[in-house]
This record gives sequence, C-alpha cells and structure tokens, in this order.
Amino acid sequence: MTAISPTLRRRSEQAEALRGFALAAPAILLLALLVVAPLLVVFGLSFTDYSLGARHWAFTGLGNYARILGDPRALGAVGHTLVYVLVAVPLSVLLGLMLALLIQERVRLRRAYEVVFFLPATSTFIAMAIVWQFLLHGRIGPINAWLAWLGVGRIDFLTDPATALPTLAAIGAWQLVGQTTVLFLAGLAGVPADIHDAAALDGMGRGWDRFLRVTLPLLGPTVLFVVVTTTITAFQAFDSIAALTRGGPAGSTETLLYKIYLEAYQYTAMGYAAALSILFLAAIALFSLVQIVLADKRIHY
Amino acid sequence: MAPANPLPRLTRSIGANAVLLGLAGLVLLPYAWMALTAMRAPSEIFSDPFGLPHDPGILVDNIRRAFAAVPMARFLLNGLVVTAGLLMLQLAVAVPCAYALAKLRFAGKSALFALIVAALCVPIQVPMLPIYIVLASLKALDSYFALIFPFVLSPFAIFLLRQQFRAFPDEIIQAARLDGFSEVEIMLRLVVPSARPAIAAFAVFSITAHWNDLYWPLIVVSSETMATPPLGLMFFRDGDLGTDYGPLMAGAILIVAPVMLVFLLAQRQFIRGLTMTGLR
Amino acid sequence: AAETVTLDVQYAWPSHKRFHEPLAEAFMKEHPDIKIRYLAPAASYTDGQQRILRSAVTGALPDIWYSGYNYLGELVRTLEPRGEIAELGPLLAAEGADWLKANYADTVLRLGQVDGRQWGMPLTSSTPIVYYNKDLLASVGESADALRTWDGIIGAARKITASGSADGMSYAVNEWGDDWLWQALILNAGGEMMSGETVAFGGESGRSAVSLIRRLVTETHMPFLDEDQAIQQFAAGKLGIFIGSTAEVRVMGDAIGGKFGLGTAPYPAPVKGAGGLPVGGSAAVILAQDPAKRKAAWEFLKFITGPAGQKTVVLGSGYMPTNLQTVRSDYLGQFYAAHPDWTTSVGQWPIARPWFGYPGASGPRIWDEQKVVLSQIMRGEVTPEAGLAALVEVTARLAKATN
Amino acid sequence: MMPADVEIRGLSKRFGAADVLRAVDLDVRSGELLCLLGPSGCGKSTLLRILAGFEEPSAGTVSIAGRSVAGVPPSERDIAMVFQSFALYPHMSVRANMMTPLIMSRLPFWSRQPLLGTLLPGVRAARREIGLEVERLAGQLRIEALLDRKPAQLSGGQKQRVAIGRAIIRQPRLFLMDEPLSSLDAGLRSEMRGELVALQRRLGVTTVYVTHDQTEAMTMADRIVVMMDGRVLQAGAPLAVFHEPQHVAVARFLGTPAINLLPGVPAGQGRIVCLGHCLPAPAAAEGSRSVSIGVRPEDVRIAARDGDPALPWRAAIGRIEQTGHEALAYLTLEDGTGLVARLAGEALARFAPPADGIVRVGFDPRDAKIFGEDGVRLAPAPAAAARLALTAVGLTARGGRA
Amino acid sequence: MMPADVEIRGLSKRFGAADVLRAVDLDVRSGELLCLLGPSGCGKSTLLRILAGFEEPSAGTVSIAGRSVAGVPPSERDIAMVFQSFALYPHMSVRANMMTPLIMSRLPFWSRQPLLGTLLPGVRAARREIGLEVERLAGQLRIEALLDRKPAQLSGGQKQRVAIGRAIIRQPRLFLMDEPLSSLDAGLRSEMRGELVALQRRLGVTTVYVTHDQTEAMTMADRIVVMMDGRVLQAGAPLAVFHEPQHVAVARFLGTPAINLLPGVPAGQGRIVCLGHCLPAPAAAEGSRSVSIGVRPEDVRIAARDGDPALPWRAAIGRIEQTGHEALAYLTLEDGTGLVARLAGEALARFAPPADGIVRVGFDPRDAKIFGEDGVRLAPAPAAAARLALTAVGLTARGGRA
Ligand SMILES: Nc1ncnc2c1ncn2[C@@H]1O[C@H](COP(=O)(O)OP(=O)(O)OP(=O)(O)O)[C@@H](O)[C@H]1O
Ligand SMILES: Nc1ncnc2c1ncn2[C@@H]1O[C@H](COP(=O)(O)OP(=O)(O)OP(=O)(O)O)[C@@H](O)[C@H]1O
Ligand SMILES: [Mg+2]
Ligand SMILES: [Mg+2]
Repeated sequence: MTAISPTLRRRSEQAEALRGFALAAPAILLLALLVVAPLLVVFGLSFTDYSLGARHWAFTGLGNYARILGDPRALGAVGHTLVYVLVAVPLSVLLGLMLALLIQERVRLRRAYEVVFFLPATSTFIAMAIVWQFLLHGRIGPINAWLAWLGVGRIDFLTDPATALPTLAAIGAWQLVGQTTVLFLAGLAGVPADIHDAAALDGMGRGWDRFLRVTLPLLGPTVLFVVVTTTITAFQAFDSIAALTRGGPAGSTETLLYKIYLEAYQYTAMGYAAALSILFLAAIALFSLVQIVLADKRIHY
Repeated sequence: MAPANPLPRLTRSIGANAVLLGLAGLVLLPYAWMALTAMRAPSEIFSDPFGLPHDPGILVDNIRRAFAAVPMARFLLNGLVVTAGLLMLQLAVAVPCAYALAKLRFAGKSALFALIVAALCVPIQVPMLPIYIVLASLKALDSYFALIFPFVLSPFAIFLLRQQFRAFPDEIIQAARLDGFSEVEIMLRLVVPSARPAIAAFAVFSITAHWNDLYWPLIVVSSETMATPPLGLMFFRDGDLGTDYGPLMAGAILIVAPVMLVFLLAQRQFIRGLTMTGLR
Repeated sequence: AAETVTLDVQYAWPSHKRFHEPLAEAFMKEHPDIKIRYLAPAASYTDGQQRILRSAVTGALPDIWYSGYNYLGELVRTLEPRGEIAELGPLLAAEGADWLKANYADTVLRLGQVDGRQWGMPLTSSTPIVYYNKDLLASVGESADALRTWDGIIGAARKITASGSADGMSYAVNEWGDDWLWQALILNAGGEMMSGETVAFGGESGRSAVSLIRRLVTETHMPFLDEDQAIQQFAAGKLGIFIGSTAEVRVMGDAIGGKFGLGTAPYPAPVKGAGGLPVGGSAAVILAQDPAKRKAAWEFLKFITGPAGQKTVVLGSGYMPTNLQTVRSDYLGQFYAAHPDWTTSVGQWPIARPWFGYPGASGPRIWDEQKVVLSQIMRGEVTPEAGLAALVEVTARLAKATN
Repeated sequence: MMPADVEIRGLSKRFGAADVLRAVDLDVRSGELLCLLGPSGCGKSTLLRILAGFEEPSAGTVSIAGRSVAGVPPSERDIAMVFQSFALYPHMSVRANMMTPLIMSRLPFWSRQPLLGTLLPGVRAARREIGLEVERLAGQLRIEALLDRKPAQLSGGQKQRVAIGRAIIRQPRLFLMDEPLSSLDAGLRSEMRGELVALQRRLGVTTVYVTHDQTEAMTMADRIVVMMDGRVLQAGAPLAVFHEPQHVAVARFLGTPAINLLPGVPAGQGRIVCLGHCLPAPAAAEGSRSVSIGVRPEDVRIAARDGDPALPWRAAIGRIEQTGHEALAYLTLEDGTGLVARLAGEALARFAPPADGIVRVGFDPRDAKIFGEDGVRLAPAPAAAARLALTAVGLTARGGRA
Repeated sequence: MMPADVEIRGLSKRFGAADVLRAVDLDVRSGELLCLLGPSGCGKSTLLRILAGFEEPSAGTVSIAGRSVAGVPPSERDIAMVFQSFALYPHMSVRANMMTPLIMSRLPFWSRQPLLGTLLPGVRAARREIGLEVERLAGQLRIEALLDRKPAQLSGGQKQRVAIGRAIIRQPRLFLMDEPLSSLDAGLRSEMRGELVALQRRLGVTTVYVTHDQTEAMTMADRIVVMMDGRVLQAGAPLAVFHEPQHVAVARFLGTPAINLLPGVPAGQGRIVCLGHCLPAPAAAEGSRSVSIGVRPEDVRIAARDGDPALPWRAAIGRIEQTGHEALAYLTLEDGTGLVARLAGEALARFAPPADGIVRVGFDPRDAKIFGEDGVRLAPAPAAAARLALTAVGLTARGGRA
C-alpha cells in the first residue's frame, strides 16, 4: 500500500487555505485598521490624561478608572443607560412580537403594515426629532392637549427629569419596533405550517395556548437574536438624546454613550472618555454574553 | 351552500385590524404632523397642529424655500454618493470574506468570525477619535473618502452574508469546480446571485444607517458642499433663532422620503432575505 | 491685482447664514481679489470651539473664526502659545486713532480683548430682553410699564397664568444651552462670576438670583421649557412673557406673523445692585498664518464690523450693531425709528459687560453642573441657600480642576 | 370514544380558479382503514384537510358520526392526524409531545398554565396520570427508551412512531394520515406498514390514510379509494380494485410496471379485433367504435419462437430487467406496439431467451380488461367472474390476519 | 475523449477517528457502468468524492487511464458528476446551465467575463457553436422545450435530465453519479433508469454509479460492487451477485424481502441438520460448528396442510400481503422461526390458504445458500452450479439489449 505523499495532500489544503486568506484579506486588513487598532489606541489613551489640543500629557495608570467610581455623573449615566435599555428593549420586543403575530395572519394589508411599522426605522432622526419636540411639548404639544382632553394631567415629557428618560426610551422603542416586527415576521415564517395544524388538532385553538406552547418556543432563536440586537442598539442610543434633550433636563438623560461624547468632545477630556469607552464596550459585551448564555439554556434546537 | 360559519374569523380579523390600525396611527402621528406642517405658513403652525392646512399650495412654496435656503439638491446628491458608494464597497469587502468564512477551510477562520461578531457591538463613537486623527493627518477630512472609508468594513454584512452563503449547497460548488470555475467565479456567478434577498436586506439596513447618520458627518464634514442630508437639515434647522417649520418640514420630507422609497422597493426581497438567512 | 486670496471662514449657528452670505457677497464685490469661502457652520459656539480645537490638533484651522465671547479667553490661551492666532491691536493701531474712534466704542472693543490685548473684532452682540404678548398682557389689564421690574413681571405673569388661557412667562435659565441667562442674573445684581481664582457669586448677587428664579416658579407657575420650546410656545400665543436674546427679534416676528401684538422691553431693573448684562455674540478672530491671508482677513474683518456690514448683520437677526456709525440714519436710523422693538437692546449698551468665560476648558462642564443645581433650586428640591452653596462649591471645584 | 363513520356528500373545493375537488361522495365506515390513493396533486391532501377542518369546503357537506361538522374548528372535531412531515413539536421531549394532547383536553385553562398550573389542586395528580398513560402507550409503540429525547435526536422511523403516539393517545374518533411513510426509506417503510395496520386493527379507530404509493394502499387498506383530478374513480377492496378496475385510469395507475394497453376494434358477433387477432368481447363493447384492451405484465405469456402456437403474436425482446426474484421483459410486437411482460417463479426459471431475441407472446383473453372509448370498463366476460371468485379467497386470507 | 479505466489500490480514508474506507481495491473497466451498492453510511459517496478529487485519500492510490491523479484538482481530472440534489445552478436557465461547462473549458478567462467577453473577437461565434451543441444534446434528452426555464420551474425528472446533460456535454472520460434517482418518485425513477442506461451505452463513457437501491443496481449495472462498512464485499455481474452471494451480508442486503436465514448444524457425512431435518451439506461445512442457511422468499415452497409430503415443515400463516401481481406470506414455523414466502404467477394463482391457516413449507436444498460462522459462503453443492448456468443465460439476455 502506498501512502499518498503528505506534501501532495498538503498542497491542495494549502491552496484552499490560501484562497480563503486571499478572499478574507481585505476584511481582515480593514478590521485591523478600523476596529482593532483604534480600539487599542483608545485603550492606551484610557491610561493617560490626554486632553484634546493639549501639548503635554502623562500616564496616569488606572487613575481614570478610579475616577469613574467617584464620579456621580458617570455612575448616574450608567444607571440612565440601564433604565433606557430596560424600557426600550422590552417595549419594542413585546410590541414587535405582538405586531408580528397580528400582521402574520393578514393577507391583503400585510405589506402595508410592514411598511408602516418599519417607517420610523428608515427615517432620519434629526428630522423626526423636530417633530417629536413639538408633539411632546409640555404646554402646546398636541399630545398634552389630548391628555388634557382625557382628563389626565399635563406631562412635561422632555423637560421633567422624571419623565424625560422614559420618554426618550419610548421614542427609541418607536424607532426599533419596525425592526423587531420584521425580524419576528421572518422568524414566524420559518415555523412550519404543519406544526400549527397539529397544534390545532391537539386542542390548541389560535389563542394563548398555541402561542405559549408552540409559537413562542419555536420562535426562541429569533427572540434571542432580536433581544440581543435590540439591546446593542439601545445601548448605543445617541441621536435622540443629542437632538432632543442634550442630556438634560438636570442631567437626567445623560446615558453612558452621551457622557462619553460630552467628556471627549465638549470637555476635551480624552483620557477619561477613553476609560469610559472601554467600560462601555465591556458592558455591552457582558450584557450580550449573559443574554446569549441565559437564553441558550431555554432554546431547544 | 357552504355552511361554514365565517363569523368568528371575521370578528378576529376586524379586531386584529383595529389594533393594528390604532398602532399604525400612533406610529404615523409624527409623519402626519410633518406633512401637515409642510403645507402651512409660519403663522399657522402652532395654533391648530392637526387641523387641515388653509392653503396646501404653500407646500410648493415651502419646498422651494427649502431648496433656496440650503443646497438641498447637493445634500441629496451627497447622500446618494455616500450611501451607494458605501454599499458597493461594503459588499466588495464583505462578500469575499463571508464566502471564505462560509465555504472555505483556513487557519484562524473561527477566530476571524469571532472578531467579526465582536465588532458588531462596537459603536462608531468609540474608535472614532483615532480614525479622525489619522484621516486628518492624511488631509483627507471633508471628503467622500472620509465619509465612506471608516464604514467600508461592515461586520453586519459579513455576518448576514455568511449565514446566507452557508445555506448554499456544497454540491453546486463542487459541480462548478468540476466545470472549471475559479473560486472567484463561483462566488460571483453562483453564490452571490442566490443571495440576492440577503443582499437586499443588508442594503436596506446599510442605506438607512448611513443616509441617516449625523454623528460622523458632523465631525468630518466642514464644507457645506460635502454635507449629507441630515447634516444639511441641521444647518437648516434654526438653532438659536427659533424655527421656520414649514420649509424645514418640507426639507425633512425630502430627506426622509428616499430611504422610505428604497425600503418600499426592496421590501419583498428584504423580508425574504431575513427569512432565508433564518437568523438562527 | 495680485493673486486671489481665499479665506476659509467658520461661523456658528447655521441659521446665521442669513446674514453671513450677503456679507461675503458684498465684500467680494468690493475686493475681487479676495474670495470668502464659508465652512459648514458649527451647531453652536461650543461645537465650534471643539471643532477649532480639533483642527488645531490636526493643523487644519480655518482662516477666520467667529468665537463666542465666553470662549475667547480659552481660545487665545490655547492658540497663542502655538502662534496660531493673530493679535489685532497692531492692526487697529495702524488704521489710526480717528478711524477707531469713529467706528468702535471702547465698551465694544473690550468684548474682543483678553487680558487687555485685542484678539477679536466684535461682530455680533446681544443682550437679553423681554418679549411680551401685547394681547395677553392687555387681557389681564397690564401694560408694558409693569415689565420694568421683576416684581411687575411676576405680577403680570401670575395674572396671565391664572387666566388659564396661557402660561405667564418663561425664563429658561436652567435649560439654556449656555450660562448666558444665568450670568445675566448675577451681573444684573451687581455681581461677577469669578474674581481672580475665586468664585464671586456666593454673596448677595447670587442670593438674589437664586431666590428670584425660585420665585418665578412658585409665584407664576412658570413651565420648564428649553429655548426652542419657549419660542414655540410664545409664537403660538400661549406664553405671555419670554426673556431671551435680542437676536431673535426678527424670527419671532416672522413666526408670529401678526397673530398677536409683539412687544419688547428692556431686561428688568435689578432687584438690587448696579445692573450689568452679559453681552452675547461673537468676535471674529484671525487664525490664518500666511501674511497675505492675514492681510486679506483683516480687510474682511474691517468690512463686516464696519457700518455696512453691521447693517446687514442687524437686519438679518436683531443683534445690536457693534459699529458706531451704523445707528446713523443713513444706515439704520430710519429703520430703528420705525421699529422701536429692535432698539430695546441697543438701549442697554451702557450696562453691557463682557460675557465671562471660565479658565481652562472647564466652561461647558461647569455649566452642565450648574444647570442641574439651578433645576433643583427651581423645582424646590433644595433651598435657594443650599443650592447657592452647591453652585459655588461645584464651580470652584471644577474651575480649579482644570487650572 | 367510539370510532365514527364519515359521510361526504357533494364535496367541492376551489382554490381561485382551480377545481381541486369536484363533487366528491364518499363514505368511511366505522372502524375501517380507508386508503385514498391517487397521483400527486389529485386533491387527496385537500380532502383530508377539509375533514380535519383546516380548510372550508366550497360546496358539499361532511358529517362525522351523523353530525355535520360545518363551522366546527379543528380543535373540537376530536380528530387526530399524522402528518407527512410528522409535525412533532421540536422544542418538546417525546414525552411532552405525547402528553400535550391529553393536557389540552383534560386540564382546564388555568390548570395548564406554566407556573400557576402547578399550584392548583389536583393538577399534579392529573399530570401524573397523563404521564403514566404516555408511558403505557410508549411501551406499546416500543419507544419507552426515547421518551426524554427531542425529536431532532430521533431517526425517521422513531419520529414516525412518536407522531402516531401523539395522535392516538387521546383515542380520537377519527384518525387521518397524510403520507405518513413517504419520508422513510424502503426497508423501514415496509416494516412500519405492518406495524401501522396492526395498531389500527387493535384500536379499531376509523382511519383515512392518504398515499400515492400503491403498494402501501394495497397492503394496508380495508378499502381503497382511487382519486384522480379531484374525482373519486373507484372505491373497493384492494384486490377487487386491482383486478377489476372500473376505469382505464385506475388500471393504469395500479400495478408496476403499468398495465399494457392494446387497441381493439369491436367486430360484432361478440368479438374484438386486436392487432390482427380476435378476442371474445364483452356484450357492452358493441356500442363502442374502439376499445382499449388492458393486460397486466404478469398476464402476458411468452414462449420460444416456435413454442406454444396458442400465442398469437411474434415479438422482439428489447431489454430484460432482472431484479433477482423476477424479470421484466420489454417486448416490441411486429407492428411496433410495446409490451411489458413480468416473469417470476417457475416462468422465470423456465425462460431462456432465444439467441435472435424473437419470441411468441399472447395472453389468456379471460385476463384482459376491456375499456370503452370513455375509459369506462365494459362489463367483463363471464370467464373473468371466475377470477373474481379467486380474488375473494385472497381477501379472506387477509381478513384472517387480525 | 476516450473512456478511461480506473484503478483503485489500497484506498483508505479516515475522518478523525472514523475509518470510512478501509483498503479498497477496485477496478473500473473502460466503458462499463459500475454500480457501487451498499447501505447508508458505508462510504460510497466518500469513494466517489475521492475519485472526483473533492477529498484526498488518507492512503492508497487512484489512477485514471493509467495515471495517478494524486494532487490533481477536480477541474483538471476531466470528470463529470451528477449529484443526488442535481446541483443545478439555480439562477441560470437550463440552457445556461448546460452551456457553462463548455464555456468554462473552451473560452479563456477574459472571454467568458460578462461584458468584456462579448466584445472580444471570436467569442460570439464560440458561444453560438456551444449553443448549437447544447440544443443538439437537449434534443437527445428531450428537454428542448425547457431550455429557457429556470431549474425551479422543472419537475424532478426534468432536473435530472438537465443535470445529466450538463455532466455529459463536455464528454468527460469518467462519469460519476451519486444516487441521481433517489429524489424522484417511483414511476419516474423506473423510467429514468432505462433512459440512463441507454444513454450510457450510447456514449460509452465509463461510469461509476452510487446507489443504495438494489433494484437500481440490479437493473442498470454491468457490474455491481457491494460495499459495507468501508470494505468491498463482492463485485460481479448483478445476477451472479444476487444468486451467488459470497457473504451472508451480501445475501441479506440483496432481495426484498430479505433472504430467510435458518440455523443449521453440520452433522457430518455431508449433511446439515436444520430444524429437525437433514440437508445435503457443501464440503466446506465440516469445519464449522454452525452455519446459516439462506433461502430466498421466492424459493420457499408452500402446499396445503396435507399436500406435497416432500415439504418437511408445518407452518402457520401470519399475514398475507397482496400487491396484485404477487403476494408475500409471513409464516411461523412450529418452533417459532419466522419465514417469508413470495407467491407469484402460477404459484399465486394456485394458492388458496386453508381455513385454519396451517400449511406445509419447505425448499429445494439446491436453492439454499449456506454460510459459515464468519459469514463467508461455503462452496456451493454441485447442484447449485447448474443454477449458476441458468443465471448465465439471463446475463446473455441482458447483454443483448445494447
Ligand atoms: N392553498 C392552496 N391554494 C391554491 N392551490 C392549492 C392550495 N392547496 C392545494 N392546492 C392545489 O390543489 C391541488 C391538490 O392539492 P393536494 O395537496 O390536495 O394534492 P395531493 O393529492 O395531496 O398531492 P400530493 O400527493 O402531491 O400530496 C394541487 O394542484 C395544488 O396545487
Ligand atoms: N467530512 C466528513 N467528516 C466526518 N465524517 C464523514 C465526513 N464525510 C463522511 N463522513 C462519514 O463517513 C461515513 C461514510 O459516508 P458516505 O457519505 O461515504 O456514506 P454513503 O455510503 O454515501 O451513505 P449514503 O448512502 O447515506 O449517502 C459516514 O459515517 C459519514 O458520517
Ligand atoms: Mg398531499
Ligand atoms: Mg452518499
């Protein structure tokens, strides 16, 4: 028996590996250039007191990180971010799920609904911000006029520190719900029709039982994907804050990302902003990881 | 003759449509105000926000003013160049990488994929400063290059397309190899055409994101001629002087509409793309 | 003629395009060898300052920048050591004393000085004034006379609020984009922000300011609005009195469009003290290094701060002219006579004070912190006294941290 | 619950412009296993889905156990179904899959909710009881060892059994199966056939079984119903339908390879002329201008060129497909007509093809089935009736299997 | 191009710890159709994929037309393959699918690029020429009418033909097919079998055909190779392998239902005791302690309870599966051993099951195949050799089909 020459075998495997590298090379290069290297720079900056425009700067070790712990605004920003995420994500995911379930059964209006609910996701927020600012005006905004008509007291949506953050989160949900709906629709389309028929015969009418026992579990992977992507997006909310409240009133809508922006580009404290950025990235990564691990246990494929 | 009882089905459908229409109304509320305001004269705007405009013809005037106040056409053109150019380049980078990740064996492949997934979580605000400084030192700020280059690598595109390409039958690829296709030809002539819906889905995401992005253009653009639509809208929006809402909303409509149009055109493929990639 | 010189000019507030474009056109007609190219406008003085700092790092400064008065000190302190900003004193001197005297008042020139040296030419200037809705005021039986004092304003506003059809007033000190309205309160009460290295508003001036803003809320039920929202509401006829910059006169008139009568009144007389007011606006600085460019830039500066230039600026906004000749009847005299609302601010020139800027880059951060405390005071979450102490403390701490 | 009989009257279904079912009349007898057999697209699944209540008929009525089911939703029809794809709940264990129907039918709404359910009184006991039933049935189906697996961890045959288990556990009064074996491989399929029949006998549940595989239909059914193009062509005992097809389409559809069809012309005097030779004709043939003469491959007789002079035609052997226990000879008659003959058992052992490939062929006229121009079978000649008797014997044998 | 012969020597393949192929030696003769037959997972596809060059062997050599192909990439081996899934290019028309291999092999790189290609000289003419060839072949395959459709618009059989067309259009020297018919339905499958064989004959291309369907292998192959567990168990003409299996696994794998295996004990003096009766034993049996006696269902003889006393055993009829042209009787011997008998043709016509279901059964000892303890066939008794001669006749008949 002649063993095939290992060099020959390796040659063909090498050829494939080479092609793989060649094809991935631009992406690898750009990944290094646009993500990895800048992140390393940011990481390095987080140990300095560099300030934009300054000619002198020094290493401060873990100083910036220590400073975060003593900075109530930074800690507050972490809290605001969590509140934002905890309002916007469940709201958009649950609403998206409900919409998808309702839209899925529509035949004629399906396309129209898809378009309508996806509309906010496509709209330039800076344009929509002007609209929201007016609609939510504490005094002359139509929403408050309707609330007054309903006998509900006036709400200073964007200028009351108690309501500003939830309001922004709700607007975030308004933007996100199209995406979640469309993703859930895609997930629902993947559930075989046979399973629904079988469920009908097994005594599960179209209502709650079918949803709980069949639809939701089968949607498991989609739910995970939607929750993770929505969470990442919610963490990164920036436009609405910059355009509507600029962190106010009274700092109540200062999220972590907005705080980073303030430190870096309003206060020019680059080193500190870098430390906050690293913290921010770590938080997103941790959050996504926890969700994936937690959800993985409950997904059945 | 058909004795089926259609009543429950009908009530269900009416109920569901009622809920959907109600929510649709809520979602559309801002657009309604936008459209109505674009048809108003300045003095009408705040008195009766959802009343019918007195003279919808003002819309034309407002649009004219929008174009007169700022180089609106230029902004729209910039938006087109940036989003279209970016989409092409993103695909040019992502397609080969996704194909290699999906169908070829090479060392470090899983590490690369892990990095790509991790990169999905990085918001542009974080690596922005170093990229800005490099661009500036290359004297490349305030150019299409500066607007496009930092986003040419789209981890999302790579992720999405990899999922899609993996579903492409290996046997067809093998058949093509027997037929004498080169790897690049297999990718471009076989795999990519089959991934059209996924590409459409990505296109919608990419165009939406970059047409609407304000953050990065705000930093790299310093001349009006390079401004993208949202940046243009910002120039247009009267910061400290109060607001001239009619033309502003007319401009806003002009800026929001193209992406909506893209979505409308790509909708079927978009939804199919999401369904096919499975996202599981 | 020599070769064409192109000047890159950076301004803030996109809407000011309204008068910047005509300025450039008129100038280029007079000086065909100089081309003015505007960079995309910065969203605000703060953003503009950031942009200039970033450009300094990367060596891509514009030739001319219109710096907010409150940032001028910091700008000069950053750029002077780098040699990237031109001192204007010698250039002014070269024009001759007569010319100087004919065009610029000392109070005006002082707005462009840092540590006694002239770095900027005041281009725009404004003081806070009172806007009021004549119809609403009349409906509660008040006249403009009542608005001369804070007590009068509070009384009128309270009546309007009580009438139920509108809110009485807005003094959006805590939601303003910068500390201009806050400084107005302190300066008007005869105080100053800092004296040397110490915070100076901890005394009487501060006390009267914080107790006043609390009173506005408790007595008139003033809504919490930011600037945009306040203007929207006022323009909608749902706000009786609005205190803001004179730079809004023109837009306010357009937005109201005759729905109701608009009046303006001077900033109320101080409760106590000498009654100063911070001048908002910007000074033009020359960042160009090239001598030819500097020369051209100086020509441009002279033009925009000259009588014709200032006329354009004023009519495009409502700002006060910085040039003495502008008020003359061949420029704006007749207009002012016909539009007395536009002159309210001009009448306040005598009490105009420079808009104070904090040392280092701490200004924005200090204002962000002060804003929060002011909100707490207005909402009654802290007593005015405790609030004032907190204001002083936070200001002192942050001003020191960046020194 | 008692097995039910089903009565279908004038049932039609259109999808848009397409008539998928056309006035179908059909009875399913209580306790029988009825096979719906027909080519792909003939409307079998549609009929089944109407029985289950997934589709509404366009016209006609369906009664189950004497009561019309119009408007009754699937979940209230007390019907179980085994799907071609099995349609197991992929996220549930086998045990949970089988428990689900009982949980749904026995526990009231609040008792079956995830958390609350466990707190209500009696629920635990009820669940335990259901669990025991599932285990008992699993034992019968020989899937006890699989109870804790997920469907993805099962082979096709195992999934099959779980699907059946889930369907029969609540003892429905009607059992529907839509090509339940089609995704299994050949060996498993033949094994499962036996098991399914035995199970159906044991439970006695009325069953409608859809297939397009004739072997399945022939070997499993009490009665088969041959459908084509939305119509029922023939219903009857399997061998009766096979041997006495009432329509040329039925004859063509049953049997592999398909029946040979030869052209014939009635020549009067009780004779038909077929490729130059005469056959005795059934009485009804007189009315037709031309007929088709069907001869099954196994009924074709072959002899060496100069053997058996009773065989009227000469033919050339084109190809012989040997599969070991039998062989198929593809023949061409002198006028070009093709003919297939099946050789098995002794005939195969005896057969030696001549060197030149020319043989004599023919058939016993009693084995020929004659169809009129419209495809309808013409009443068989008396001799064929004798064969029918023999068929009946086969049936008895089959009846004895239970 | 000339059809090539293939020589495989000592070919092994491991995937991780799994030995998928174990020292396979095999020759494929120039121009023949060789079927690789074996159960799922035995390594057939792996062998084919090594031939095509998609996998590298772990050990051993493959030569095609006398030259080793180690390290030669698939595109340079001049091999065509038909895949189980057809692997048509989904977005190309049938015409484009079939043109592609010729375009790739005839046009240089730049000439085949979309826009540029049309501008270069000579490209149009070359494309027209290719188009004509495609149309000619499409005519032979009877798919001219489909040339402008996309694969998604074709039926399974049509896809099949397109896949074959695409594979043969460039006249490869070796043709590989991996279960090309397995996704077709029964009718179409039997039709395509005939077409494929005819085409292969006409073109004379050496073909390796993988299947796990024995009917396919039996009816199509010039030779079959039975593989199990990565090894070649037997190679030979189809009927030779069917009637003279050299291993009990081969015997079990070929034939449906599977061969009956009865236990036997060599009793010396050339006899084997099987369930209380004696059979003549092959000489080699003496060495074994126990043997398996294989009897094909069609070789089992049945008679009424008191008929034919030559049949030694009494058995109860469990179940009779009638499929029309034949019937399978599932019998149980008195000691509980199960036995399947096939009744066809005259035996079926003659057979009438007794009322009590008890019959006599037996077989001609010459039909029995005896396997030793290790599963290897023991040299057949001389009588069986006679049967082998008969088998040879069948082969001749098959040879005559071309
Ligand atoms: N929802 C539907 N809308 C339109 N046409 C349909 C629908 N369902 C079935 N049909 C059509 O009705 C005909 C019958 O379909 P049906 O599924 O009943 O066939 P079948 O006999 O079960 O075939 P198969 O053996 O392939 O499963 C087909 O032509 C099919 O295309
Ligand atoms: N790439 C691989 N990695 C690991 N194991 C493999 C790989 N390819 C095949 N195998 C294993 O090798 C064995 C033989 O596979 P192969 O595909 O050759 O079987 P086959 O005979 O073609 O079966 P089938 O009839 O089901 O197609 C199987 O057990 C399979 O799981
Ligand atoms: Mg069907
Ligand atoms: Mg295989």
